[in-house]
Amino acid sequence: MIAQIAMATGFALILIGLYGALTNHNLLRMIVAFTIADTGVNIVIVAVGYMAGRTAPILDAAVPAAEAAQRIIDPVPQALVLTAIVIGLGITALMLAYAYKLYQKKRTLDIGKLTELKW
Amino acid sequence: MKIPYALLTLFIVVNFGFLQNALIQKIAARVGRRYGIPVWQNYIDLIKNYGQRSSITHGVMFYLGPVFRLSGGVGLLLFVPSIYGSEMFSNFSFAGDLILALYFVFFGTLGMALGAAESGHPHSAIGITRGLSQVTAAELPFALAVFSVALQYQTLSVTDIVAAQQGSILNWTVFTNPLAVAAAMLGFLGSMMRPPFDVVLAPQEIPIGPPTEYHSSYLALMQTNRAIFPVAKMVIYMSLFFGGATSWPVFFLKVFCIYLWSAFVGVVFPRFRVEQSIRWFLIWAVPIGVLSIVLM
Amino acid sequence: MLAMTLLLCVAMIGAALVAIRTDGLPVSILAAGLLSLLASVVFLVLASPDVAMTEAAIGSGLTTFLFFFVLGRVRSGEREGGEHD
Amino acid sequence: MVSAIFILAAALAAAFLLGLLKDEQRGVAYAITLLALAFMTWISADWTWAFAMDGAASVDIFTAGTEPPFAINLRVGLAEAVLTLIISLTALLSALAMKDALLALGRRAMAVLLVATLAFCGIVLTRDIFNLFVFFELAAISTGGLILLSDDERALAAGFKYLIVSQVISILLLIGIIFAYHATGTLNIDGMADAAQSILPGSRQAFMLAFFLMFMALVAELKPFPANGWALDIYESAHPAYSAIFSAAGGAAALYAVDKLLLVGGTAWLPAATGIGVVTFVGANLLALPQTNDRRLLGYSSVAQIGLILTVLGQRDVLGDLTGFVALGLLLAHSVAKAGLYWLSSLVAGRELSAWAALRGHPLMIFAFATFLCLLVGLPPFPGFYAKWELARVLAAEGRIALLALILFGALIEATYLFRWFGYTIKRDKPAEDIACASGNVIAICVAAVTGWVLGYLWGDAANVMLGRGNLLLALPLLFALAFLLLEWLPAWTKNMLAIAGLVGYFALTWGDYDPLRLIFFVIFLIGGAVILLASFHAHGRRVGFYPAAMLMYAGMTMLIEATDTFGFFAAWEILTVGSYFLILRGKHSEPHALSYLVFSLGGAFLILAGFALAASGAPLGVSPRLTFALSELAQVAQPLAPWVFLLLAIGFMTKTAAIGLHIWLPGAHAEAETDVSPMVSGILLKAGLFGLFILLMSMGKQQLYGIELTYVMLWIGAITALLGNLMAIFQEDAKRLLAYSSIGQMGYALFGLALMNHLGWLMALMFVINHYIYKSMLFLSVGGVAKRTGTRAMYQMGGLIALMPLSFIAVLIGIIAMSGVPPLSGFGGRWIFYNAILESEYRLPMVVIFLSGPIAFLYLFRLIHTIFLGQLKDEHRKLKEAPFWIVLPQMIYVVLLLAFAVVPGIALRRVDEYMNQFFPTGGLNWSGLNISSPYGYWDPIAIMIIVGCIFMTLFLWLLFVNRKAQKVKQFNIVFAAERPYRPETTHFAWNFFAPYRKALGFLVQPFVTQFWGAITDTLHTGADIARRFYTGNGQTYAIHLLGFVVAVYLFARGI
Amino acid sequence: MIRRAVVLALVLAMGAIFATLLAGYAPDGDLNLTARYYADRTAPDIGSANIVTAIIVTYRGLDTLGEVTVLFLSATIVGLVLAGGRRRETAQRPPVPVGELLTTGSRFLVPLIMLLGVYVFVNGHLTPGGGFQGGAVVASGVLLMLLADPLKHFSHRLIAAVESVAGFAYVVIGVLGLVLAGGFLDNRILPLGELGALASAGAIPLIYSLVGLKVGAEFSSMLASLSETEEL
Repeated sequence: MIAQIAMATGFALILIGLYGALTNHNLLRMIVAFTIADTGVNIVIVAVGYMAGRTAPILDAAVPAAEAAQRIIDPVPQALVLTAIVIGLGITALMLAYAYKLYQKKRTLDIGKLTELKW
Repeated sequence: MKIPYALLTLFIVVNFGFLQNALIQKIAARVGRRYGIPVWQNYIDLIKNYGQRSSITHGVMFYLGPVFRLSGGVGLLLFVPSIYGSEMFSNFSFAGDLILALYFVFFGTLGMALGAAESGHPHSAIGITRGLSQVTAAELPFALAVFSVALQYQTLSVTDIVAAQQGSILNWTVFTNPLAVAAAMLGFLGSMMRPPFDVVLAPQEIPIGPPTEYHSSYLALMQTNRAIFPVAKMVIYMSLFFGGATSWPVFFLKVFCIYLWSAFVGVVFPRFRVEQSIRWFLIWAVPIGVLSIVLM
Repeated sequence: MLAMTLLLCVAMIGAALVAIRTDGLPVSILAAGLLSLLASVVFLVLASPDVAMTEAAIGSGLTTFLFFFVLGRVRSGEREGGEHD
Repeated sequence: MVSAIFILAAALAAAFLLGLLKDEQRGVAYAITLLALAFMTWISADWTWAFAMDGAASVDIFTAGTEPPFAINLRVGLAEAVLTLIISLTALLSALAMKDALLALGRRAMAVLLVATLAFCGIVLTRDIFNLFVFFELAAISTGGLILLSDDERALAAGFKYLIVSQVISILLLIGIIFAYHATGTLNIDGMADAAQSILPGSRQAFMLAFFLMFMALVAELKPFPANGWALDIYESAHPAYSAIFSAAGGAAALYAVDKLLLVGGTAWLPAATGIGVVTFVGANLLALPQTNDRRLLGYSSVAQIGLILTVLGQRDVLGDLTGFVALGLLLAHSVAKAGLYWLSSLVAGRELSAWAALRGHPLMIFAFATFLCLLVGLPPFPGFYAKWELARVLAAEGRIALLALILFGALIEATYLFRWFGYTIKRDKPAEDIACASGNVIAICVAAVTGWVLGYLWGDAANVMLGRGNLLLALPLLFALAFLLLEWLPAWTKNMLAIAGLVGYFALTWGDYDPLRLIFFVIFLIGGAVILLASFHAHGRRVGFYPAAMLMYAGMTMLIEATDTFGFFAAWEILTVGSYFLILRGKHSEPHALSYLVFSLGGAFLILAGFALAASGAPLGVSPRLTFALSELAQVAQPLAPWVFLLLAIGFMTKTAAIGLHIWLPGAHAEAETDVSPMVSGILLKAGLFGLFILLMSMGKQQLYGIELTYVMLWIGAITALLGNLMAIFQEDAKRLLAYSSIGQMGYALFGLALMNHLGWLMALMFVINHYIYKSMLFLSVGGVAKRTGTRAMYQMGGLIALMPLSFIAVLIGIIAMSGVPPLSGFGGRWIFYNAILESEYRLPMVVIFLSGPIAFLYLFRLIHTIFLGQLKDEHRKLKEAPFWIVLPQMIYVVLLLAFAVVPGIALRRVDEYMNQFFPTGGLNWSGLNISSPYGYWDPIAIMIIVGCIFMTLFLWLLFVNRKAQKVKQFNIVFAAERPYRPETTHFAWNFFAPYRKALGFLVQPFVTQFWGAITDTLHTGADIARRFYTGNGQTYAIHLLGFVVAVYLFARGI
Repeated sequence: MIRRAVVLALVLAMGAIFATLLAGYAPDGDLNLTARYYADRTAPDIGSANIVTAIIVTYRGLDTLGEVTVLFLSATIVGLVLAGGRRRETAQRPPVPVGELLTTGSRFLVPLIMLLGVYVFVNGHLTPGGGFQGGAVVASGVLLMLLADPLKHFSHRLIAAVESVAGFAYVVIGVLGLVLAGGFLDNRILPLGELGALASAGAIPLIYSLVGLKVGAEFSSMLASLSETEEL
């Protein structure tokens, strides 16, 4: 049941993020909205891997290697999320740098004003 | 042995042509309540032109104009058998059939046009334009009629067509295929340079059109052609539509009657402008021709 | 356990809505940072500690800082481009 | 061989190494970058060689020492090797091309370039879906980085738009991946594909949705039509060398990723892929029409090509193992051409299409430009041609005609705007600044051009091995034509000698093995061509570009005759179209006309392609659609398809013979071409269309479509074309246009003769082929000679040239006598056969139209000779000399030919007459000695010639004798309204010569057809102009477009 | 106004798709094929206690390599993008005086943070966390130093060197894996050691610490280049 709730919130976050990104004209607000959407995606991914009544995939005293298969949840989504978060950060940093450079060149942060390239 | 007989035919037709032209002009004058020219007038003109000494030329093509014209007329006459049945007067018809005659008409016209254009006289150029436009429009009904006749008799050789028309008057094409003959006779008016369609020469407007610059011996050649060419054309009409001629008197009579048809129409109607004549042919003559083919 | 996740999820959605709708840009960035923090707690609930640590360190820590840094550099721009559409 | 993982490892190691260098050591950094790229290229080339030559099976490379489903594995097969080769080679050459930009930005940019290449190679090699996501993100970020190389201010905004869109894509992809993982339990693509089959129905719907999201993300990477504004902005603003990488490498990698993904989705998703691909292909091509910026145009073209390849991938279920051959062919052609064009654009300073005229100073660049355009449009000997043929054949076999029609329509539009661009380059005035010949760029362009031709050879070879098609590049005539490219440095006359020797030699070699009909066409194409080439001796200097084009046209025509199967025929057809296009384009004002010629010809060619494809598919159901389809087998096409095949092929061939409605290209193309090109194109090229019609009618005979007799329709078209062609010719003021319209009229006659479908009808058509070649070439040459001397082609400005140019006059005189059908000459023979033919046939009404057009032909001929040679001589023409010797010589040859053919028509017609018997046994001619007789009449050419000659000579001699003392006077010496005329202009009656005809029949020649085609092109242009406003330039809008696209496809997918 | 309505409609449509996904989702009763393999095989094959780290470093090593390249790329491009800005030391108003509390606090906290960071990425294979988290913590330490002393000039040379060496070493280990052990990025080039011990799981600790160093260096270079840009 927890997984469903988490996944629902994840989807909600994605939708809110997308809505925010596609309506705000300020570049920074768009980037914030995208980070929210990324967080939402991460939550969904982890929620998919969750199985009720099981513990984290760390083999230590509490979870000996032998009975790991019955006790731990699916480790693969976690590996994917970890990479996704880092990549999300990479892209956000790049977008921020772009936003900064655009502001430096064009003195505006409004996406509507960056339309020389069209048709 | 074919050539002497051909020359004989030529001699007969030339003389007949001169007399016939003068007679037709006398008739036209009498209709206009004028006395008209004496019948031997053409011979006098011929002698006068050949007699003239002073002669100038505008270049080679100027020479070739009248030569093309006359050889066109003579060729047309000789390529079609004058008298049906007689070996003597079948001239050179072995060389080609009806289509040769049909297209040989253009030989003369082309030559005349080239020669007149070389003369550099604007009137002759205007005359050529009118002449070509009108003749091509007049050609169409005649071509349709010929095609209809060819379909009717399933042959293109003139002697066979005339042979098919022998016997009583009723099997002349004029009765067996009246529409074709009607179209052909309407087309005939266009090619005879008589009043309704004589805008080409337009005697008052541009002095006699294309042959304006021609004089002395050139004009003489053209006048002999003016005698031969109409007769040669009428020989074709006669052979195709009116049962051909088995002897010279019948030949003279039928040719004269056909010529009268164009003369009668000529004296009555005023002159058409060129586009009027083109439209007239395309509106009246061509539909009849088409009907003659379709109903065949 | 269930109650806590529900609470966290509602908080997260609230934080997200604040981040989108609010006028001030700093507030918006802070709300995003808070959202990240809540997310890392949810990750703990979903039994994935690795992800929780990453989310906490990178998601709320560095991203928020990057935003503030650029915002600082672009302070005047924020006022002029602030209106929604 | 070195394991393919080193491609990735080497790039990464080099990128990190660059970090160690100091900022000043930029030269060293650049060297390392080139070294790393070269190493990657070498590895992939090594693998490609191994696969291509020894045909080894594909090799899997495991990472982390464990089996694939549990670790990431890379696979290297022939496709992957070739793609990585293209990617790394493009990157290497682009690195060369943007040397200064890289050095300016320092080692960081070089590291980013290395990582970009690594990312694209990774996308191609990896077999793991999440790894694919990582490499896509890597590509996205490196694209963001490399965009900064551009010196264009707007690049930043384009970069930001791209990042927004890639964020949305990554969201979709991640969700898709995780749910696909949840449904199938593995992240490996092959593993996922197997698991997908055995999914229990419960979670099948979820897996379908997950796959949908993944598929949408990857398709979004392929820049699908409505949602690709961001890509176009990048193409326009980024550094051209980077655009080359982005288009060639990026496109190739993304396409292969989608191909891998389609394996997972199974055949359910192929229609979706096809739909998106076709919409992109046609939409992008349409929107490219109004483009003026060269890089943005290339962007549209690149998006369109990728759409086309996606369509081909979507047809995988039908193409089977041919998918690789077709998709790879199109992809490689696209990559090489697009990269080459972008490198070319880095040379040119101005950004408008006409600014490329600066290339004109460099023949090598023009050759490269032409090669790239032919590669893109898929003209023969390039891979695109083989791919297009196989695609059409298979699509027709599967009955997907609408799809084939859309693809051909898109390809036609693409050919239009690309060759319009080529026309601007050749014809528009050169901009001030010349092109910046940086060595890096030039090397890259040359390598690309050479690769293009090598690819052409390879695909030809593959087609030969796999499908038994002849490798076009090994065809002797084509090789001979291409050899002239190497001989461009020779002076014109040596090349001309070579060309004539080639033509005559080839004829002597192979004339034996043809039936009489083809032999006549062969004589006209080769010997006729050689005679016209004599006129080319008059040109001085080197005449760069003339001989390759001319020889290409002749090569196309010879191959047309030699072709036995439909593939060879169609290849020859396109070769001669291309050759003649380049030939016509050489005329001074011929650019718009050459373009309209090419568009009509290619339109016709595509119809023929569709027709042949249909014919091959129409083979009896039991037999699988055969690979090669002999021309003679056209007769056995099954009934329901036969009329359609006939219709398509007939319209295709009629575009080449300029039947009414498809004729508007002819006057401009023939009139504006050069002096010696007009006769070639008019006298010979039109016959190619007739030859096609002969083949068609010989094999398929009479066909019925919905109860209408198709040949009867052709009869009417022929008649109307003859009438209107001649009518339009009368009213022309320009001599060459008059002759061009007259060609339309004559072709109408020939078409009419063919459509009569009886023995004499075909004989008449053949007679026309021979006659028309002789007098049309003669007339065009003489008019060209006169135009060269007087400097004008307007007839009313000439006049009285008979005295100054007697030989030209004689040629024109004989020409018009022959053409008008006046007895002594050969024209009459044609008319006589025509008369007998129509007597035999059972149709009546079309005869009327043909009868009217006969005499009209006589009118415009007379106008030609009267206004040019007769009448008053203008003052400025007083001191003109005769036309150049080399132009007059062929005319005299033709005069002799005409006279000979008039006297003895038997030499050509007799054997053809017997050959015709096998098609129409009844109604032939019988040749008894000198006399030729048909069932209706008889004709004795020699007798006529002698009689007319005798009468003529007697009268002429007699007149000469009488006027032997005649005095030669000038034209002005005439009595004119009793005064002496002063100005020749006033008395030369030439302007609006047939005014009465215009008043009477003017309504028939209103330019309805031109308005019709004009309306079509205008609607396309304005439509495209309005549609492209869709790309507002706002990054947010582009993201909304993408979301809208995903939702739209979802709604569509829900339908299936 | 229409734009917001259109966006809302599209977002709701996407919502519908996600809703069907959500409805169709049923958590697995038992581990699926890949997860079961990892659960059973990680201990004996890789010897790493933290299965997620095993997956990240060896099983899906190429992903991590890609990821590290992503960070390297972002740092490089941010440096490239901001390289245009004028250097800070030119005519720059004297920075705001830093509070007393911040300087002493940072002097005390920075070493601790650094230690925590190092601990995290060294024990990546035992406890949750790893190279990325450790790197981030180290970066936050560097960030604190930056805040405390804005004028402190970090030598870009050093950061770039650390970053490159770490990256290059990572690639070398990968290639060694190919040469010595089963495949590219295989961790069995070093002895697996005993589960749970510090020096266990072959090359994973080495790789992860290299990753940690690299990530730390990249983030700090990013922050440094950001801080050196002048205020607009």
